[in-house]
Parts: sequence; structure tokens; C-alpha cells
Amino acid sequence: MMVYFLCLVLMTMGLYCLVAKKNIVKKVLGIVIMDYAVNLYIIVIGYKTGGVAPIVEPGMSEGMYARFVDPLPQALVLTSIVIGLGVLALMVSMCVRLYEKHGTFDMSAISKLRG
Amino acid sequence: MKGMTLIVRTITDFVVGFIVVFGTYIVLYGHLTPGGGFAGGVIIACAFILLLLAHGKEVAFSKLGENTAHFLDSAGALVFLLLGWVGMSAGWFFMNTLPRGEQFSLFSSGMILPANIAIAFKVGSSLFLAFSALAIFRRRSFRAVIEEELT
Amino acid sequence: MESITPQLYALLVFMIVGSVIAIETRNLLSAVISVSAVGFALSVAFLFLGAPDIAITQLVVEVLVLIILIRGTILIDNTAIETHRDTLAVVSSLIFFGLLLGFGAMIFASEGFPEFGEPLMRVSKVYVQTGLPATYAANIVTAVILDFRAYDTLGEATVLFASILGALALLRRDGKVSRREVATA
Amino acid sequence: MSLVPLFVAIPLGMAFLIPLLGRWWKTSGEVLATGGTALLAVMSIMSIGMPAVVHHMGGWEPPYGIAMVSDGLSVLLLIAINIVGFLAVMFSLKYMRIYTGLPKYYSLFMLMVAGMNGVVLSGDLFNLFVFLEVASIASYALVAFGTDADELEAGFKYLILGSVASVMILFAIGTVYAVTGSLNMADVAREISIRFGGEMSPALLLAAAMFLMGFCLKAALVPFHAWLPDAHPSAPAPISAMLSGVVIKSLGVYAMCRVFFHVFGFSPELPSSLIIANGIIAFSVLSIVVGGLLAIGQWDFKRLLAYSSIGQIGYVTLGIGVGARVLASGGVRSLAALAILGGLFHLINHAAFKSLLFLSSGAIQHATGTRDMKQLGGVREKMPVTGLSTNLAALSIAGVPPFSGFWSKLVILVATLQAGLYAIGGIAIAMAFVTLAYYVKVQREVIFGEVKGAVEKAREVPAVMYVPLVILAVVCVGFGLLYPVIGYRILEPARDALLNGAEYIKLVLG
Repeated sequence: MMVYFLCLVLMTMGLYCLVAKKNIVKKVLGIVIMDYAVNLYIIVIGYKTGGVAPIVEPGMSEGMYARFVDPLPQALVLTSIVIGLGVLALMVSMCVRLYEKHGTFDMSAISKLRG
Repeated sequence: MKGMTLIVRTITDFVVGFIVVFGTYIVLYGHLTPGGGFAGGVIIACAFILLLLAHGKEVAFSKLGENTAHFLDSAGALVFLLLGWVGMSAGWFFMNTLPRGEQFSLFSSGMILPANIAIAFKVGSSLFLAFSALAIFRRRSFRAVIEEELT
Repeated sequence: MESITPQLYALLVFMIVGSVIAIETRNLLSAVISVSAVGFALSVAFLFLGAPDIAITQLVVEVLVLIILIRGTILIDNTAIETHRDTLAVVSSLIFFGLLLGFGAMIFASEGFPEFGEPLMRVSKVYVQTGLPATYAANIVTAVILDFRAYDTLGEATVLFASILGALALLRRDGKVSRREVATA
Repeated sequence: MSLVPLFVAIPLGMAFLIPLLGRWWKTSGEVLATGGTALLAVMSIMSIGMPAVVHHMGGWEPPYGIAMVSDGLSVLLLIAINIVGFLAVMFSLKYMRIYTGLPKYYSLFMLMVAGMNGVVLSGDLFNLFVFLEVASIASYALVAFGTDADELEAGFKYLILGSVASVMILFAIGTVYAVTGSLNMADVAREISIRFGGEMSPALLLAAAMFLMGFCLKAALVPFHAWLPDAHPSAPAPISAMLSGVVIKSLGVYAMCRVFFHVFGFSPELPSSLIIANGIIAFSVLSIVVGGLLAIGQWDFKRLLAYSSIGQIGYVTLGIGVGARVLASGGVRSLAALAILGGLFHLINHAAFKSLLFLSSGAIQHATGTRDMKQLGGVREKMPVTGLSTNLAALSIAGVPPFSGFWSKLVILVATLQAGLYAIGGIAIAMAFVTLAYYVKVQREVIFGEVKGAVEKAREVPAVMYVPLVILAVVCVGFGLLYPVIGYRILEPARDALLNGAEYIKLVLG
């Protein structure tokens, strides 16, 4: 149980970084941390005690299949990692452009529009 | 952009080939061992990024030109989509209709191997492109912006 | 069949400490490196949890993330930003996080949630059993991502395509055609 | 062989082809995007009245493979997305000339359309998430497409909040998977009803709360709306039209409806479903009030429209929330049907008139170079077609009979009052008059009034720009007058699809 809870702690830490920090690079790092937390959470869900990686080797008996960990969460996390990488590339390019316009990474200096 | 010191460049030349070979292995054996098109593609992209960082952009672009990378980026995605569409011949999108081959051999499991290769091309070239765009991007001076506004 | 729980807890504590450093340090370079350390710990945790595919992917992606962050942001400007904090936002968010964590702790301890190490595997039992005979892929994870759920992978490739295209679009030299060209057109 | 996958495959194919050909063929973006969206619009109109279809991806039976489900609700959204998409592309042909990198623009546009079509056709929770990300990422990039300071800032804020929403949705999907062991929506719904029977387990409640927060962020309901008033005005006008017209609906409202009605379900046996319904109503009322009040004070035309979007989306979710509440408290089923019908009708109406208003703001900006309402005035005299169609849309959204907006708001208000929510109904009626007030302001300052400086030299925009406006204006009027036809063919199947969760399970799992 504690494992799930620690994943949630990690996620809220990322969220805190997003809310409290003014530096836009720090905000990017907050999102990266949140991604890590969710990925770990999903993989932990699929873990089976004493489990092995779901890869069949030649000559493996069918009985071994019961020891495989859940492959589906791994497929989800693979997709989620890719999405995280894509979002990061987009975010960093936005940061670079914002720096070019404003000469700083400070969100309170960048912020001209008011929600 | 400039490259790095001689030591870095020499070691880069030595290592890049191995990285590409390792990436290719990860891609091709994705259906038998851990790995796959995505991880292998990132490794191959890292090899070219290493070249870019160590030697500067001319050398890196001479190995993988910008136009080629753009082409591979779109073409890889398109090939993957078409592989899915091939399945429509059997009635369902993404149905694996290609011959399955023999278990545990490299050329087995139908669509999976070509799909892995297509994804690897797509991922490798697009990440290389994105990184090169980020690395080359230069902030124009404030004066240049002002002059442009005035004209 | 030894338990992996102690290693997992050690890694998780390491990750949390790493994130605290990343969040609170003044130096951006240290922050980025701490986040990468967290990422590498995550990769090791995946290895312990029986997910070598994900471990490899996480490892190579982490390298790329580190390079992109350093090259794209830190090399430009590494000054610490010292503005006063928005106290109201921080306090309200802390209350929200407290509620979330309390709620989460309650739920993870409740009956309906499966214990750690005992996944339901209602659907994935079929993947494990028929993965090799049905798809001929020995790596069941690959069988899932490129055969059973290949459509998701199309979406994944599309996400990457979209984000890289977006990044390239944002990094083009001028956003708008200059006025002189508009006049001649 | 069903052709449902074409709704995703065509825009994706176009999106991949445009950059590929763009190097040699300069106008590839324009040609392929127009052709692709036109084809999609025709296909979506042809799919009206078709029986519900389940397409098994890869030939694997659900729940083992991904199912693509096209039922009445999907068709409703497909029509809105693809028709607005086609008109926005048509408008872009001339409007986007001032931007560079056009192949990238059209490619991202097609990716956004593909993502939304994928979301509304998906029958699998994780697949829904993936396509939600495709559409969101394309729209983040499109908001910042002009790369000016405020566009980048708006795009960055949108990106940050959108990523938080994505993480929350993913967390919820993980929790649902942990508890039910499946990702197929119908299978999850059946598993929930079998395994948990009368009680919604705390874990599912956490997942529901996370889903609610995530989708509210995507739909920009107050208090999760902070990104919208920046992002929608900063984007190029066709993108604003897409964002306000269909993106917040398909990624926010549609996904919320699908997940809560078909996966979690609203019924008197699930006491916790009442909490969710009340939550939706609370966020809707807040949105109606805050969006309406903040819109009055705006002098930037597009910003006013953006705040108005928050308020109007509040009406849509109010109708749906009231329907859910009636279902959850075991009320009369026909009343729930009425409320949901009103919500869906307002959804499609809002898609028509808000995209029209954003496109016309783009046309006015194109002709006069400004969108500051203090500098505008008398647009009607100089740009008769734009002025007239804007006027029709403003009347419709303000709820003047006999335009479509009046009927949908009327249905929602009647259902709210009948459900016994008198205070909320009263607030909604009061805010309907506020809506009227700020659109009267739009009419007085922009469309009528004396011709002011910026408008004096303006000329009517070219035909490719005003034809989309005219088509949407005809839709606004037509939906009001021809309700029996539209309602019977499009809205009622959608309403029935939402109401009958059991039928959805039977449809997908057989």
C-alpha cells in the first residue's frame, strides 16, 4: 500500500513545483516529475510478487507463463513515456522562444496576459 | 555551432558506429528481446546528437541531411499508417495479415518487425531534427528585431 | 523468490529526496541533474519490477531529456529567480495536496484496491497465454503494443510527430510574413 | 467492412503527407487539408442515421483489442468537428497568408482533427487518452503558432495546465485498471456493476474525482478555466474557432459524458454517483456566473468571446449535469432525457455560433487590423456580409427567439426548474440576460454605430473568408427553425446513446 502512496506523494511534489515556482524551467521539471510518478504508479499496479519480465524464451514451459508480470501496464507506460518526451520537447522550445522575447525565465516577468 | 575538443571528437568517431549498431539491434530484435522501435530509435537519434555536439552541425548534417531527416520523419509515420491499412484487406484496421514466419526467428510475427523499423526511422529522425533545431536556434539581437519592425 | 520491497522503498525514498532537491535548489543545473537522477532511479525501479522494455526506454529517454534540458535552457541562462512567492496560491495548493494525499492514503488501504504484487490480470491473462502462439512475438510487451493494441501505438507515433512538428514550427525564424512581403504579394 | 477508421486514417494520412510534399509542392497544405476536411465533412453527414458500429482494431475481440465505437453521441460530435474543421480550413486559406510555415500549420490542423475524431470514436479508456493527447499537443502548438510574445505565453500556460489534466486522467485510468483489470469502457462498466454492485468503492471514487478534474481542465470549467481566456484570443482566428467551437467540447464535455455515463454510470443504486452529478452542476453554475460576469467588462472582441465560451460551456454541462442528477436520484427518466437533450442541443448550437463569431472576429481583424472594440464600429456598413452573419450569431447566442440558442437554453432551463433546482434555474435565467447584455454591447460597438477610424478603410473580406460565415449563419438560423428534423435525426440518437448505458455494453461486448 505504501508504494502507491509514495507514488502519489511524488506526484503532488511535481504539482507543488508547478504551482509554487516562478521559473519556467522549474515548471517544466515539475511536469517531468509528475510524469515519472504516474509511470511508476502504473507499473507498480502490474507487478506480481516474484514475477519475471513477460518475455518468452525458447523452451520455456507454459507453467512459467503464470509468473509473468502484467504486460498491459508496460504497454501503457511506454506510450506515456513517449508522450512525456514529446511534451517536453514542445515545452523546451516554448521556453527558448519565451526567453528570446523577454530575456528571462521568470514567469512573473513574462506574464502580461491575465487569465 | 562549433564542435568540441580533439579528445571528444576522436572518441565520438570511435563510439558512434557502435551506438548505431546497438540501436539497430534493439530495433530489429524488439519482438524477441526487450526493446523495440521506440527505444532503438531514440538510441540512433542519440548517436547523431552526439555527432552534432562533438563535431558541429556541418558534420552531423553531412551524415543525416535535414531534408532526409524530414523525409524519414513523415515517411516512417506514413508507412506505419499504411501497415495498419493493409489489415483492412481482412476487414479490420491494424489486423496483422502479413505471414507470421517461425517462432523465435528474426523474420517472424508479421507486421511487428516492419512496424518497429518504421517507428525507429520516424523517432530517430524526428528527435534528431528537434534537437538540432533547438541547438542551432540563435537568439537574434534586439537591434535586429527593432530594425525589422521599422522597415 | 526474494521480496523486492526493500529495494523498491529505497529507490522511492531516493526519488523523493531527489525531487525535493530538484524543487528547492537555487541552481538550475543542479535541479536538472537531480531530476535526471530521479529518472535513472526510476529506470532501475522498472528493472526490479520486471519491466526491462520500459527500463531501456526510460534510460535512453532520460539521456535525451538531460541533453535537451541542458542544451535548450541551462546553457542560455542559469540565474536563480528570486521573486516573492504567491503565498495564497501556495497555501491553498498545500491544503489541496494534503486533502489529496489523505484521500489517497485512505483509498489505497481500502478493501477494493488490489494489494501490491497481486494484479487482477483479467484481460492480460489472455495476452500472456496467447501472446506467443497468436502473434509469434516472444516479447509479450511488444505483442501488446504492436499487435493487440497497435492502434494505441499509432496514436503514440502521432503524438511524437505532432509535438516535434510543433517544436519545429515554434522554432522557425519568423512567425509572420514581414510587412514588405505582404505589400508586394 | 466498415469504414469508421477512415475518420482517423484520412486526417492522419494528410497530416503525414503535407510536410512530406511541402518541400516541393508549396500549396500541398492548402490542397490536401481542404480536400481531406471536405471528405470528412461529407462522410460525417453521410453517417447520420446509420446504425451504431463497433470496429475491432486488429481483429481482436473486445476487451482484448481496442474497440472503435460509433454511436449516436459520436456521430453528433463527428458532425460538429468535421464541418467546423472544413469551414475553418476554408477560412484559413486567405487568413493564414500572413503567417509563415503554412505546411506545418495545415499538418498540425489535420492532427488536431484526427485527435478529436479519435477521441469521439474511441471505446477504450487509454486509447481515448492517447488521442486526447494528440489533439491537445497539436492545439498547444497551434495556439503559439504566431510566435509573438503573448501567443507564446498563452500557449505555455495552456500547455502547463493541459499537462496537469493529462497526468490526472492517466492516474485515473491507472486506478480504474488496477481495480477492474480492463481498459475497454464497456467491459469496465460491466465489471463495476458486477464486482461492486450497490457500492462504488473508494478507489473508483478517487478515479472519478481525478477524471472530473482532468476533463474540467480540458473543458475549461471554472475554477479550472485560467488558460482559456489567454489561449483562445491569442490563437489565429480559425484555431480560436476550432478551440472554442469543438476542441473544448470533444476533449472536455464529450469525454466527461462518455466516461461518467457509460463507465461509471448514474443510477440510484450508486449513492456516490449523486456526488459526481452535483459536482458537475456546481462547476457548471460557477462557469455560467464567472464567465458571464467577466465577459461584460472586456473590450477585446476575441477575449469577450473567450469568456463567453466559458459561460456557454457551463450551460451545456448544466443540462448534462441536471440529467445525471435526475438519473442518480431516481427521478423521472423523461426529465433526464429532456435535460440531456437540452445540453447536447446547446453543445451543437454553441459549436455553430461560437466558431462563427471567432471567424468573424478574424475577418474583422483582417479587414481593419484591430480587434479592440473601442476602435471598431459600423462594421455592418463597410462589410455587409460579415456584419449580418455576426449579427445573426450574436442574436442566437444571446438567446433571442426564434434562433437556435433560445430553444436550447429554454430546454435546459425548463429541465432545471422541473428537476426542482429553483435557485440554480434562477441563476441560469439571470445569466442568460447577462449574455444578452454583452452581446448587445457587441452589436452596438462593433456591428452598428457610426463608422470609426479603423473601419473607414475596411472592405468586405474575400469570398473564401465570408462563405464559411454565411454557411454557419444559415446553420444558426436553420437549427432554430428546423428543430424537428435536426432533433429527430441527430440529437435524439445521441441522447438515447447517453441514457442507455446497458445498451452500450451490449453493443460493444455483444
